[in-house]
Amino acid sequence: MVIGEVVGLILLGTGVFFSAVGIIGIIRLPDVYTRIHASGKVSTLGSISLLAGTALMMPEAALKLIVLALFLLITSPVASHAIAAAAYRQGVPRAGAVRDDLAARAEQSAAAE
Amino acid sequence: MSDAANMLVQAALTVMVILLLPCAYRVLSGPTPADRLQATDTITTLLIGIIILLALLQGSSFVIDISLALAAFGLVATLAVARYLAEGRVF
Amino acid sequence: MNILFALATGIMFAMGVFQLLRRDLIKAGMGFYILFTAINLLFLAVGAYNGSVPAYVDASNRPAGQPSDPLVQALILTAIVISFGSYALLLGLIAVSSRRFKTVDSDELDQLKG
Amino acid sequence: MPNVLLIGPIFIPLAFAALGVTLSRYRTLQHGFGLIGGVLAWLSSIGVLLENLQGNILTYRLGGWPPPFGIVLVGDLLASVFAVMATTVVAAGILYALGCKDKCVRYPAFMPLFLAMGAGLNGALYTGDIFTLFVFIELMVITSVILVAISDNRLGLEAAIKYLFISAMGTLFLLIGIAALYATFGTLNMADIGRLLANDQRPLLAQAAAVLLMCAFLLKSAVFPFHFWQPDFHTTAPTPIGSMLSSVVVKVGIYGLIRMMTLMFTAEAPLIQELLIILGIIGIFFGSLGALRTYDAKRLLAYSTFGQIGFILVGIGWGTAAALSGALVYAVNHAFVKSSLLMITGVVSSRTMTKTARLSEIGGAGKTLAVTSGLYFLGGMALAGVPPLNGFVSKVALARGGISAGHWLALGLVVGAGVITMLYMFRTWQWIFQQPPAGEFKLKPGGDSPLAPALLIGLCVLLGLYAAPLLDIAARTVSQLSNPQLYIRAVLGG
Amino acid sequence: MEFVPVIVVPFVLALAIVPASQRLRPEYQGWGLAAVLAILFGWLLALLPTISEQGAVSAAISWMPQIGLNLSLYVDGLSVLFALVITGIGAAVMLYAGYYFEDARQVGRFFALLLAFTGSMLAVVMAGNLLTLFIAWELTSIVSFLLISFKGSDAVARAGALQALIITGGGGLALLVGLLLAGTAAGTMELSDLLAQSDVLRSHPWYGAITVLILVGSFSKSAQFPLHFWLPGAMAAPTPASAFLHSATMVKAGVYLLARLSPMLGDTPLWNAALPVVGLLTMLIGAAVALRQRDLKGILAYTTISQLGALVALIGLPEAAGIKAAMVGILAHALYKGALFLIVGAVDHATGTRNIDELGGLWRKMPALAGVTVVAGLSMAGVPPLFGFVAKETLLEAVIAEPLALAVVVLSAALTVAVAFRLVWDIFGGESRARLPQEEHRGHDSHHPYGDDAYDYSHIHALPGPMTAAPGFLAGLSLIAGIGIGVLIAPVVSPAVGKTISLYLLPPGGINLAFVLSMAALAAGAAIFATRRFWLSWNLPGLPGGEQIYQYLVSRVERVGDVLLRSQGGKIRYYLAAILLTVVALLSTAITRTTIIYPAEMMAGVASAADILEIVLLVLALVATLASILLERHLLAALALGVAGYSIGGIFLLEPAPDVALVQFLVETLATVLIIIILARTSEEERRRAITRLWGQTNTGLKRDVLISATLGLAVGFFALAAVNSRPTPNTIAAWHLENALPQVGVKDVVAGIITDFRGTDTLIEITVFGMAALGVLTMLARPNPGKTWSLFRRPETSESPIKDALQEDAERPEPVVYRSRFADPVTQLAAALVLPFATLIGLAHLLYAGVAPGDGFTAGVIGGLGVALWFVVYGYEETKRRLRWLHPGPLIGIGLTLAFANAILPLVFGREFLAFTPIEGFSLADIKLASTVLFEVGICLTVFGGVSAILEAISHPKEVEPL
Amino acid sequence: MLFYMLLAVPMALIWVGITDRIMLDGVLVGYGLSLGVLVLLRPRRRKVNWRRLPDQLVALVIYVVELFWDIVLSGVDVARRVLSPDMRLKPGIIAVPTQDPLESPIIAALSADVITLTPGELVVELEDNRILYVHCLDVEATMATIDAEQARRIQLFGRIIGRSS
Ligand code: NA
Ligand code: NA
Repeated sequence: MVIGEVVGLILLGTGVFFSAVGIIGIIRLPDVYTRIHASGKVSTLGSISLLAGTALMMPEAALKLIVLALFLLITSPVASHAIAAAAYRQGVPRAGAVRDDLAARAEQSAAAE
Repeated sequence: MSDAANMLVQAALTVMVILLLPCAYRVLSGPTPADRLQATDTITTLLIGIIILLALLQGSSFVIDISLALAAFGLVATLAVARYLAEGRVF
Repeated sequence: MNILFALATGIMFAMGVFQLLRRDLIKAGMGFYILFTAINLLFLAVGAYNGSVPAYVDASNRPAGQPSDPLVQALILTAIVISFGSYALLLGLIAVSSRRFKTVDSDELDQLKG
Repeated sequence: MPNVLLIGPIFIPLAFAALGVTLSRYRTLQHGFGLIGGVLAWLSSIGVLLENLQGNILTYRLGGWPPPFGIVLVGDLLASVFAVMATTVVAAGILYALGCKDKCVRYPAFMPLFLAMGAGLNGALYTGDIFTLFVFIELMVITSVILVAISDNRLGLEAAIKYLFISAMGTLFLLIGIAALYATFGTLNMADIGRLLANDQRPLLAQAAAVLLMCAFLLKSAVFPFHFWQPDFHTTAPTPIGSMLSSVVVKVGIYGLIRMMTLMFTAEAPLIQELLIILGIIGIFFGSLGALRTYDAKRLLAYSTFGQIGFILVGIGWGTAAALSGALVYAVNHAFVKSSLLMITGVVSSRTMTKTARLSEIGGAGKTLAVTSGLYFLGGMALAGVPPLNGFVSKVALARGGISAGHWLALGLVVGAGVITMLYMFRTWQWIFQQPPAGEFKLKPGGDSPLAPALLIGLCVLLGLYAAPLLDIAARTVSQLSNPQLYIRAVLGG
Repeated sequence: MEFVPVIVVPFVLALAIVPASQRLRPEYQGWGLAAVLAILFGWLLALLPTISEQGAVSAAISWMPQIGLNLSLYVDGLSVLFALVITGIGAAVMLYAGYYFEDARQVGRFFALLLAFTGSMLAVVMAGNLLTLFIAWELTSIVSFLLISFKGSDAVARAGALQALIITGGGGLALLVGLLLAGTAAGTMELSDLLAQSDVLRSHPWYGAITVLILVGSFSKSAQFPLHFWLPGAMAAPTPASAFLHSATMVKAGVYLLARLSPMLGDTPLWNAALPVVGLLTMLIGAAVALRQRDLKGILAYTTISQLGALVALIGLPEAAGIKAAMVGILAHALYKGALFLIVGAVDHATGTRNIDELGGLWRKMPALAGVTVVAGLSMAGVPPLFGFVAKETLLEAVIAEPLALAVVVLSAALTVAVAFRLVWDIFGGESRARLPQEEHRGHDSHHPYGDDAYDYSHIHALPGPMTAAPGFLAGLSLIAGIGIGVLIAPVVSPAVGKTISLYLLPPGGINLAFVLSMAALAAGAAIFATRRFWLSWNLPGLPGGEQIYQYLVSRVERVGDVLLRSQGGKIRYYLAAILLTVVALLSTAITRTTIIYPAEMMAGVASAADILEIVLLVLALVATLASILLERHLLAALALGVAGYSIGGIFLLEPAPDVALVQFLVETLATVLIIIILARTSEEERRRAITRLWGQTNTGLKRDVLISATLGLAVGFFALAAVNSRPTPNTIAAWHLENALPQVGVKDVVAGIITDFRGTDTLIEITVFGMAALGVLTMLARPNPGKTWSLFRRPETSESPIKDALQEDAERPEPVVYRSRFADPVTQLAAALVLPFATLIGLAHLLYAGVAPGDGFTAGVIGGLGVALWFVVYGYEETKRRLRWLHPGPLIGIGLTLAFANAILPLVFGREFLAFTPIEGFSLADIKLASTVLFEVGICLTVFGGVSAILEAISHPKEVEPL
Repeated sequence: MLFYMLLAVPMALIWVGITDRIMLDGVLVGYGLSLGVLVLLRPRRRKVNWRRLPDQLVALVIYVVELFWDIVLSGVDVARRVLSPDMRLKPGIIAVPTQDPLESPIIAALSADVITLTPGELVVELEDNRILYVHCLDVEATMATIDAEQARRIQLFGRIIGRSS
């Protein structure tokens, strides 16, 4: 086994692990906002890790994989943000929230009108 | 790629595919539309990983093109649904 | 394995038909879509080869395994394009129905009879 | 290179459709393209037929790829006869559209859609590849759905939705059938399938494939119980389109049935024929009685098509050479008659204030339209099989077929049903053109031009007074069909 | 051949008369046409000796030999006799008709119809081919229809015409089959050949069917009981037409046909029973009913029926015994009945009524007409020395051997005498019984069957001379013919009968039984006439007549039609269910007929990790699909469907079919976007209405749907199983594609090679389908203003949208209550700004490297479309259209299709096949090779890109969408 | 145009990446196509300041690296929480000013992106490019660091967009 392959496999393993953790988070976490944390970050990390591993094991595709990683990096937070915003506008309740500045702001603007 | 590596990659692939199931559970069970949307988005992310592992297994780098397209445009559907949820319209 | 695949195709088809028989046009449209997906699965099943590598050829090296049937893939592609066109058209028709007749319930689209 | 003629009826209209979409700003130009495309398609289909009459089956390898690997167009007599019928009627339809006052005709997409529909029709007839047949049929379905949906008649939308759903069933049956054939034989070339089916004993899926293909074709021809969409769809369509749908587009199913029974499923044919006779007779009576009782002059003609297709089916079901050639003659003549009648009804309804063909509103509308009245009367005679119009020749040819088959009950029912045709056609003529209109009634000035139906009626008269060539071609077609090896050899060589 | 002009001339004149009648006065037209027909009459007379010598003249020209149809003539004495009647009566009718119409505009049409009828009728009697005869026969029915409903605004006339057409036309259908059967049995349709084969026919197994069918046809035409009732209804025709068609000629076509075919079909028990029974019954009923009629034309119609019955009965007598009497009867009847019809027309014309109860004493006002009527009426009554008397004598002589027939004939004759007397006396004799004009009859355009106007004949229209002269001529002929019977009539009738016959006014052997019976009938008739008030006051039991039966049948048939139409209930679900059930039934029949061989490998279990993956994905797809069914909210169903679609894409990947998987992913994404847009387009309320009824339908309905889908799913599953097991078949086709892709069309991606080259036609049509569908969506939703169309390079100044209601609605839709006006703008905009260029590059890469990698023009187009979708979502519609000024979906589709077709057509220019692979050698830049297919891929890409943009644009915002 | 020509350079590199053809003509084709794409898409042009360009690029690289690092950190962080039995959640939404006096939308967007990828933080709403509403898994932990972090980031973003500080 070449060293690249070993590192690659480790990265692959890490990727799969983080993906799995992200999914567990999706199941376990109490509300949509916290789940977005899990999927948006953990799964993205898992994917990027997978990409890195594959890039090592398949050097001819490395460039493509880098571009792909960039893409993920650009799109992942946007998707998370959009889903969170949609959830909030839908009025999805925040499980166990200790503080909500946004709700306060909304009340304030409603009062102004 | 050695046989052992091949087996490990296959195992990784299998785990990734099986991970789709809990994700799909979230899509189906919700409870809120946003939950489902977020789970759908995660399925796209998982698929990207699956495609890459498949490319690795099949030794054909061109398969990665598929995940490129998926990465670029999974966003479109997510944004469209999110906007629909938020504003009741798409554009 | 084959029996599972065939079973899945059959179930998919059954679900598509059931959905198609709904009176809600949007749901029925989804049935339309499911049915065409089922057909694509069926086409996949009838491929000439149970391939292990993509149907890509290279002048230099022979493919590592049996390539999957390219013709069936081309047929599926054509079927997808056509069925997607039909689906889009159907959605357009539903949108017009909503605008013109204020309904997406196919049972309310019953002015043409007799 | 007469073979190259084969691409004319399909791709000339399509190319003009493409140009038409690009240049849709210039409607006159676009409509000019339409007419040129229609006429060129017509001429080339005639060219193919003439070449067939020299005794050749024309084949054209699209892209130059040899069958059974590539797609091949095949112009044998059966395809050519149907294609000449189709291009003739479509050319007349385009001509009608040019003189049509409907709003939808002026939409930029109208003419390209029309041309594409005609091309899909011709393609379905000429193709020698069963998957390409599906593709062409879809082209026809999609374009016709749109054309009906954009009709001035607001219920066109409802009809279009219904048809799209039901036609999806047909598409499914066709695709499953194709999949079964491909699974069994690994080929999509119809001649190749025919060759393999002839060599083998019945393999696994062939019979079921035959059933599914048959259902798909029956659905295209709106045969009972696949007919529900037809009256809605054919009558809410804009006149130039409806007159195509009810005359030539429904014939694609007939063509497909004949093709599959004579080329591929020759062993299953007797079973299918039995079914066709039953369905045909049901169709004859359902359609004719529906026509007798429906509420709209166009819808009446659509129901009539339902019945007339039944006559053709019974002819195919009888299966003897005389019966099959009778069915062919019937199919061709019906196309001309039905398209012209629908156009004439369209002419009259274009003159009513609400642009309707509802019998309650169109009664007496044609009282002052002498030419239109005459045309309708001639069309009615033709449809009812009254000499000396072409419908009479069809009727005699079909009846001779029935006698040759010795199928007395069916013959009696088929001929007897002619009385109902007579009743509804001439009663409607009296209703529209003779009786005084009810209440205050005004004719819109300047409706659709009756030129196109006049030409078609002229053709009906011509084919009634001298049908020997048509009868001859039909007989030669049947004799060619009776030997599928001719087709197979023309396509595959050897 | 010298007979041809006799048939041709009337047709030519029929065509010529319509334009000519614009300039010529009707009287002149009448005179001219009468003269022509008189010439034809003379012509026929002149040819009579030839016929007597030769027996028959026949000639044939091939017409449509495939169906046994030739243009044939067969002229013998029978034909000439009928032709003489046709031309002779025709001449009188033409003359008369020139004066009959007050509205000169109708005359041309009327004469044209009469002439067409004359030609057709002459063709019937001279046709030498069964089908030619039938064609002419049907033509007479059609002309009769047009003549009966000549006054189209009269509902009674229309109904009468239709009824006559249905009866005679229906009979015609029977006749046609009979003739075809006869022709098939004998192997010829030519009369001359058939006559030689009479024994073949009579002994053929089809003989019974042939005879019955032909009899039905003849009886319907000749108004035999019970098919007689159309004839009275036909009296709505203008009187000259009634005189000509419905008395003298057309109704005798059936008699002619029977006489013509009796040598071939006659003299069998069937023939000899059917004809006399039906004929005599008709004779008696006709005469009896005639007596009780009020309408003058009704009276004449029923006496005609009676007379036709006599003729039919005569032809059915064994060994042609009655043929002489039949021929004489035809002539006599034509003369007196033609005259009487013309008289009735004159009376109607003068007085405005045809009701016999309102007439009387007219002899004072119209003495000449009264005289004519006396002659014609007495001929009808059979008073010597008129022709009618001779005819009745021959009739009685013919049936003298059959006591029952004789009794019927005598009784009918007596009734006919009474009717004749009544016609003469009740119109012209006695006192006037005219009623004063009544207001309610004056006003509206009456549907009164007796005449056009009210009953007032306080001042009688002056009758033009020829209106008396024409019937006078015919009546005079009756007189002359009766007196000179042996000299004048015998030579005409002899050839028809086929032997020299003798006719005489008085029986040469002194008074015989026939003469006695004739006189007795006369006396009895006079007695009935004298006691007519008694007979007329009888209230006969209301037995259903033929007409009632006809009406009943029609209404029954209509009821059946109504029931059938109820199945067209308008609800698509039921249509689909019916179709699917049928397919299930047919398919299960087929499957049970198929023998299935299960290969051992079918049960082979899970073989590899790939199989596990496939199972997982299949399960996922199925569960997600099921969820899309069960989830009530559309949005959730759409998301579930998206998951199913992605899973299917995964299955494609495992196959491995990367090209398909790529398209599946992209299309699935687009489909989800589209359905979301649809959700935004349709109102919540509409969707709720539809969805609450989803599960609100009956259990039975659900069970039915489940049953249908389960059985179909089973069938397709079975199919798939069989299909999966039939691979791997030795497949030469797929192998050929794999082998030839690289060497022949230079692609590594074999699927791409198939798409662009080997099966390029499919692709070409497929993108046309897609482009057209998109154009359709655009046209439907952005209903273009027909006056304005898009410009290729410039946006139209005004985009006036005709969809006012939709605009209104959008304006009324409340803005969603949100915290911010636009949703997450900067973040998504930044992402879009970063993603879009790269995504476009991905699309271009797919386009340029279609041959070596997954993706092709189609995926490039979809990617472009998704880019537009992203743009729309992020920037909104206006901003997008402002930024992307070149984004005109219509032209994009057009240009794309044009390029694709250019790729197809260009090879033709280079002398290759349509769509042939045409490489441009020697060019390679970054592995991009140029070939005509690049044009194709670009065309595909533009079409699909334009199409997707069009669909997105159209189904999103109706407000701003620019017209196509 | 100059801006586009400059922008096309990284795009050409991306092109080489996605087409997997590391060769000169590949770059050329990519550059040409990129220019075409830019002309079609017409992103808003900016002035090119040659002197600041190197610094901008450096800042961009730092940004990307930080992003990667953030994602690793946050991944680990969330993973820890998810896998721990009680998940140690103290969620809430807090308002965070962008600290950008010019209220540039790009800076707001970049901030939102980075914050979303930062451990335990997720931007839910954005008010007038001025205030970010951030959902955090642990309100207190986030409140302790976020403003300082933001202040540091603003500097970096200013460098990336070439703003004179
Ligand atoms: Na496989
Ligand atoms: Na490709």
